[in-house]
Amino acid sequence: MDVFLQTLVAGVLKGGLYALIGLGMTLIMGVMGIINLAHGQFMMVAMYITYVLFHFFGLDPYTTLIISMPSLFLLGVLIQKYLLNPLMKVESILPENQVLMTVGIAMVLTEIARFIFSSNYLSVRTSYSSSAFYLGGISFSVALTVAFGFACFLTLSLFWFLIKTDLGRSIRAVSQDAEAAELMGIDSGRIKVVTMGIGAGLVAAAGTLLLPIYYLFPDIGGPFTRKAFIITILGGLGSTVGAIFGGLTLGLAESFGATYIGMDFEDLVGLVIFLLVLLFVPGGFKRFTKV
Amino acid sequence: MAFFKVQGIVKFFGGLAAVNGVSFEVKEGEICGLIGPNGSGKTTIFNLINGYFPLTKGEIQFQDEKISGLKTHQICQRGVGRTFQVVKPLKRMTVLDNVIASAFLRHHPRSDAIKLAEETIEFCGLTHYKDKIAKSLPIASRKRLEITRALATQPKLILLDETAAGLNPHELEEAIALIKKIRDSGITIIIVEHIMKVIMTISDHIVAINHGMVIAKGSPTEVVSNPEVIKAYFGEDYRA
Amino acid sequence: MLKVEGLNVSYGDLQVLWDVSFEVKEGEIVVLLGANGAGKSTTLKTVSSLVKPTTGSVEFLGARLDRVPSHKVINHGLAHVPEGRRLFPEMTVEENLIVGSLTREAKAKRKTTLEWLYDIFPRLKERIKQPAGTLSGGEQQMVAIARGLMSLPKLIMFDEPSLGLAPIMVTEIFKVVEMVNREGVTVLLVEQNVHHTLAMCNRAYVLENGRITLSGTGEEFLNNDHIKEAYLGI
Amino acid sequence: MRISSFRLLAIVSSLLISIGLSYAAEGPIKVGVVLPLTGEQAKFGEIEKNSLVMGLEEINKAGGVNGRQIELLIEDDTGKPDVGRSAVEKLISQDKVVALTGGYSSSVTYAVCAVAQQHKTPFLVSTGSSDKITEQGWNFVFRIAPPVSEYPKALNSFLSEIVKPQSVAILYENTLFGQSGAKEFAEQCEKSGIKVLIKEGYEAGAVDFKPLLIKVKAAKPDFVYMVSYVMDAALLMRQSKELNFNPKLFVGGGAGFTLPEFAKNAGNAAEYVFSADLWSPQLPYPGAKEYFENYKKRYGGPTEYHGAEAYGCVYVVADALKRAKELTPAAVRDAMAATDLMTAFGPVKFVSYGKKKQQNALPTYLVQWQKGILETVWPKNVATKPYVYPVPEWSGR
Amino acid sequence: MKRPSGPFLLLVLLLILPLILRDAYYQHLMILVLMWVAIGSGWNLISGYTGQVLFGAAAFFGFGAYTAALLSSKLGISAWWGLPLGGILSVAIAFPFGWICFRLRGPYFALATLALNEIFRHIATIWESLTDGMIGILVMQTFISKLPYYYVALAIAIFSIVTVDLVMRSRWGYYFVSIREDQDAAESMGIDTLHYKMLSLCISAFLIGIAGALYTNYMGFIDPKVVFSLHEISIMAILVGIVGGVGTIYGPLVGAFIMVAVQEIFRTGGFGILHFIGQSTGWPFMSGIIKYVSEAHVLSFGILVIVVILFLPNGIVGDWSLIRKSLVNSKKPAV
Repeated sequence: MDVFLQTLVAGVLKGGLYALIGLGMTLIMGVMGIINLAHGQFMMVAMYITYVLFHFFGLDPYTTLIISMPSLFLLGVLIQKYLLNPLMKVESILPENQVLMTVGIAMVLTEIARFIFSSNYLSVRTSYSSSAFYLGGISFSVALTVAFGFACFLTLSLFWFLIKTDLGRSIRAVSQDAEAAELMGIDSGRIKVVTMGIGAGLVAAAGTLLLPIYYLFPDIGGPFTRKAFIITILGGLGSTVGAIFGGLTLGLAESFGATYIGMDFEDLVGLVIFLLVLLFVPGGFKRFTKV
Repeated sequence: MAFFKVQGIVKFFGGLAAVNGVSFEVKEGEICGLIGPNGSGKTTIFNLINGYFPLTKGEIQFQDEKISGLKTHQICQRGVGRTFQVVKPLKRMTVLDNVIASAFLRHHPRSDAIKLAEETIEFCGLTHYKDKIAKSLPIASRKRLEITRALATQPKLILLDETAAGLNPHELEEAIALIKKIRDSGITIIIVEHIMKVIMTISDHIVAINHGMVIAKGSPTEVVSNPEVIKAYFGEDYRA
Repeated sequence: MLKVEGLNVSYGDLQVLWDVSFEVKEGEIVVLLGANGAGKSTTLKTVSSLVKPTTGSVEFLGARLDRVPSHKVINHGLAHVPEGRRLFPEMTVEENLIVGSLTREAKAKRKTTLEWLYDIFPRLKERIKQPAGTLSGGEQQMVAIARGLMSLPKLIMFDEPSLGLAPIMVTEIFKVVEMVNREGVTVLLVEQNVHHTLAMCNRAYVLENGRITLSGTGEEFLNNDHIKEAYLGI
Repeated sequence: MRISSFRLLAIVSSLLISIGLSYAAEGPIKVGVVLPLTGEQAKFGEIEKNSLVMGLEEINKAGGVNGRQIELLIEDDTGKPDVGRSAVEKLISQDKVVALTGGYSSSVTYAVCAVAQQHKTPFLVSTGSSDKITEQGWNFVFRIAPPVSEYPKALNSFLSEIVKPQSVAILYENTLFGQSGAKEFAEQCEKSGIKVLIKEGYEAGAVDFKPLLIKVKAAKPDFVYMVSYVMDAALLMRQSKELNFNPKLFVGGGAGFTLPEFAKNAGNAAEYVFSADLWSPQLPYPGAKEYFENYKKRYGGPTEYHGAEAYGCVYVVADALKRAKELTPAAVRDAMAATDLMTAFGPVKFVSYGKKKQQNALPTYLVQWQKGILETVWPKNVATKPYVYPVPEWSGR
Repeated sequence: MKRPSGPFLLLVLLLILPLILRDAYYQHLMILVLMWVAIGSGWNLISGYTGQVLFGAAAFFGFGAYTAALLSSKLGISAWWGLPLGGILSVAIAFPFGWICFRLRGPYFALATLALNEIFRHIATIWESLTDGMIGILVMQTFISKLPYYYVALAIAIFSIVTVDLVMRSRWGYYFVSIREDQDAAESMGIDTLHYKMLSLCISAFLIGIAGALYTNYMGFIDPKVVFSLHEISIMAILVGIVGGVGTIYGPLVGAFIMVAVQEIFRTGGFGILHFIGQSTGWPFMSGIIKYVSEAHVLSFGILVIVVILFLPNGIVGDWSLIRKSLVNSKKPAV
């Protein structure tokens, strides 16, 4: 029973973080229709920002959120404005050239990070990095629990933003019908730029929150990009509530896979679930959430 | 035995019936016009005949064989060709290559396919554009290319979807002439058209649709004077 | 109020509008009639700057709309209720309406406008929290109209509001259009449904193959055979 | 249109070729080095490169080889076998090196060794730890480091003499190092009667090891053997502590568990963790300590056994060049085969045993983290501190 | 009709090239280029011509490579049999692959192939009893000289180009392009799109699988991370395709040449030019520049992708007329 509960807890905590990663990707998918294969690399950039602030200015990783998120917002904005929006006008044989563009962006970001920081593993060690508390014999990593809490908070903030503010409503309007949104006075080009910024900002938060318990090197983006698109498709493209389901599903699937099948199969379980959902539940879990 | 027969076909999208119990027959060698106001379900009927959408209910027969349930390409192989309302040229291929790709359906050695393609292009009067890239053609020629490509599959029945929309009067005359020429070559035609002038002049037989249901059938003059049809077009209490 | 002059519009190499000119005066209901594919929707899209004309001008209350990006047109007091309603299906009725009032002035009066519209459309009030995609066609059309009105426009354009609706709903929608006009909003209406529209409009234009072929008052039109010819080819 | 594009191609290619050929300078004795200087493994390539350069400068300063200076031509293999092969082909055929050294990742090293063998150029492998590399019967390939299967040699004697465990759980990363290390260790355990309760791999870079660790904890093994790289190692230990998982021993199979970053990242969870090790600056080899100190002074960071391997290599190469009858690859090979040299990395002598050929047989060590310092604890004759065993529970550390 | 002489001249050049260029290093690079021509041609057929963007070329490459390696390690048969067999077994794996992925269109297809690529890599890593996992498989090289490998690689590259060329001139070719241009139109022209997409994938898999088997034979060592690599194989295949020219016969050739050349130029600091300048002038900062340049090869790939997608969306061969126009008439914008 302990094994089961501990696995469950591990899965849920990790799932919360995954949801945060998936949310940004989902938002981008919904509004732009782009699968952003540089998403994990955005996260990597945010982690480096946190690292630098911690290492050179002694800032606590959690306080660096107020810098890493806006920085990544800006990065997302610039990329959308100068690389992806112009692509709309380029005619190419392969309509997937936007996806290919994000692959190129991912490579460039990774290599720039390597240029500056080399391939060395870097980490941010804080007092809470390796402490844990216990509830009925089940251990909760402090940092992971805090990350989970932040993830919940950011998710709720995002919902509040999307539902209660005009900008949020505009984003949803563009994702549902861009031309009609134009008629309502919404500048869809600007909304795309803003959305890319928000998506990057969200994954930046995930990176910053993960750093105290994890570590950092330039190639860390790739695996998280893969996780992000798995989450996005699990959740049903463009559905924010779905992304949370997707994140939790992936977190739990990985944990239970690792415990009951074998840690070798951790990634495999995620990928297989991804394919099954892609094939047999075309709308992802969105189908079951109705939102 | 009917050449082509649609029996009580129904199509639901979500909870809405786009086509609700449509039945009609087409005799070999005639031109059948399908009319109805915007959104009445004409193109959906084409998509159902063509196998693009699966039927919710009903049956479609062609030459005494059930073709509903078959895949689009199988229906085409049985001898039903179609054009699209929004033209779908193979944009980066030349006109000739577009038609060759179709001609391969029944003519295997490449030389045979090219021969058929060239003949069909000639038949449709596109020879002038033969080596042009499809996306560079003006709209009238693109519409004509749709027909050419459908003809190159050597169909027995051809579905023409708004072939005349967007053409100027001169082009319209040419389009009408072409449609007649196709009929004269022995191919049966079902045509959806908004430009009444076209449909009135060429149809042997008209089926009028509104809200996914047949509201009138018969000769052009019969259908146009049918009060239901007038109501559908002009509103509840229009005094004809 | 709205003055459209010499519009020529092409999609790529396909010209759809040829020298289209017309005018809407304050307080009027003006109808653009025409068969499918005649260029009615394109005309409206050009007016709201979604489509840019090759030549010609759109002047609204002294401003050249054809030079304004489409999302800024609404700031000039012109709303466009598009063909096929184009609601945001996953947003609730209320959210759809709110998205209609993003301009500064409309935003300030959002609350009162909402109340006003719920008075006009009591049916919508019952469904505030329902996602717009789950409403019936007639209700959706009402949401679309209400959403257009949320920006407190001086002129509102309707693109085939009766499309795909049951006859009873069609009558109701046209009542709404008339009511909107009585509330002081100028209306430009695109329709196939000749009878209803001609009965209520001040003036009408007929579009045929991208050209304006006829213009006059509603009464004149009701008794003109040309309409019938354009529609039924007889 | 087609023709002109090919003409352009031809021009570009001939240009590149002429440039390549024109670059061939006369000078000192050339030795080629293949290391990953970019890509994921660049960190180790960098340490090895620095150590090589340091050793080289010492040798050259002391007069070089018979009065001639040595030049190292260092090529980047980017961690990819095909690129490593490009590098070594270039070194041999263009730069005409007389000997080669380096070789970090096993896959690259293998590909590179095959080329060296074909061109009859001696290759002294510094790291490339796959057992198979010296099992091919290649007479131009030498390896200074022990193969991965021999890393836990000292651990085995420690286990049989002191701990006498009944059962083990083996965790390993899914890399060549992890998989082959775990496989060999499992076989050794079966042989000596230790029951392998769990043997499970994981994809390097996992975020959360708890599912794996609770399973291991539930199986109650006497000790846990882990073949992991540094960051995974730190996470494994931290999460073991969080789970309050208390086997008799935690043992690392070398690699990650001996690095300073491990202690830094695992914090107090690193305390009393054992690890197999190939080298440490406290070992009684001449120059070991100096090498460690000098490296730290010069490059500002600590070095570890990979660096020592490379540092040893440059001395072995210089020694072979010195003794070679003439400066041809074949003569250098013969000289290298007769090597009997004490280096800072340890004694170097290439012997053949089992399937292996020209393999340096080195003793290995057991180290333990004590108060944040890595102490050599086994074999007793080289121990810097006595081992701490039994290890106190987490609550007592 | 007169045959174009360009390909013929190129063929002659390639045939005599290793005889002129005796240097093993350049021969090695040429072998890599030729291998990439085969992979690029395979990718191009399914992606460039049939329009189904394959993000998982490494699945077939790895399959071919492992076929050859396992023949040798498990059955003791020469790994050269892996060339035909690797191709054939890659086709066998293409069936379930296609069955899964062709239910999806556009970017979803691409992602599914990427996921399958990863799944294959994981399986090859975990299934240690068969593949030896990351320990990898060794295959003794048959020849010391590069020449046999060169000519085998050349034969494979020519086979790939000729296959793609012949296919594209046949009925299949017309059907593939029709599917790319408009799947619905293709269906209504009587083309069984699923069947022909599968056919295209099978031919692609065959070519890529052969290239994988060649890799095993030539490199002598494979492990899952090398041959199923998302970055080194799958993404690289896409780069070769889009840089050279999507949907062109000779695009993969140009793309392969450029990608290998760019990698080597950066890795070696311009084939030693920078080094030479540094040595002859004695400028201390040259060594820093060399270090940065040699680290920049992946960065240069990334920048190349961005530039090509933005400015030459149809690749160098596809947009050759555009490039030429802008070269000849550089003052005017080339459109």
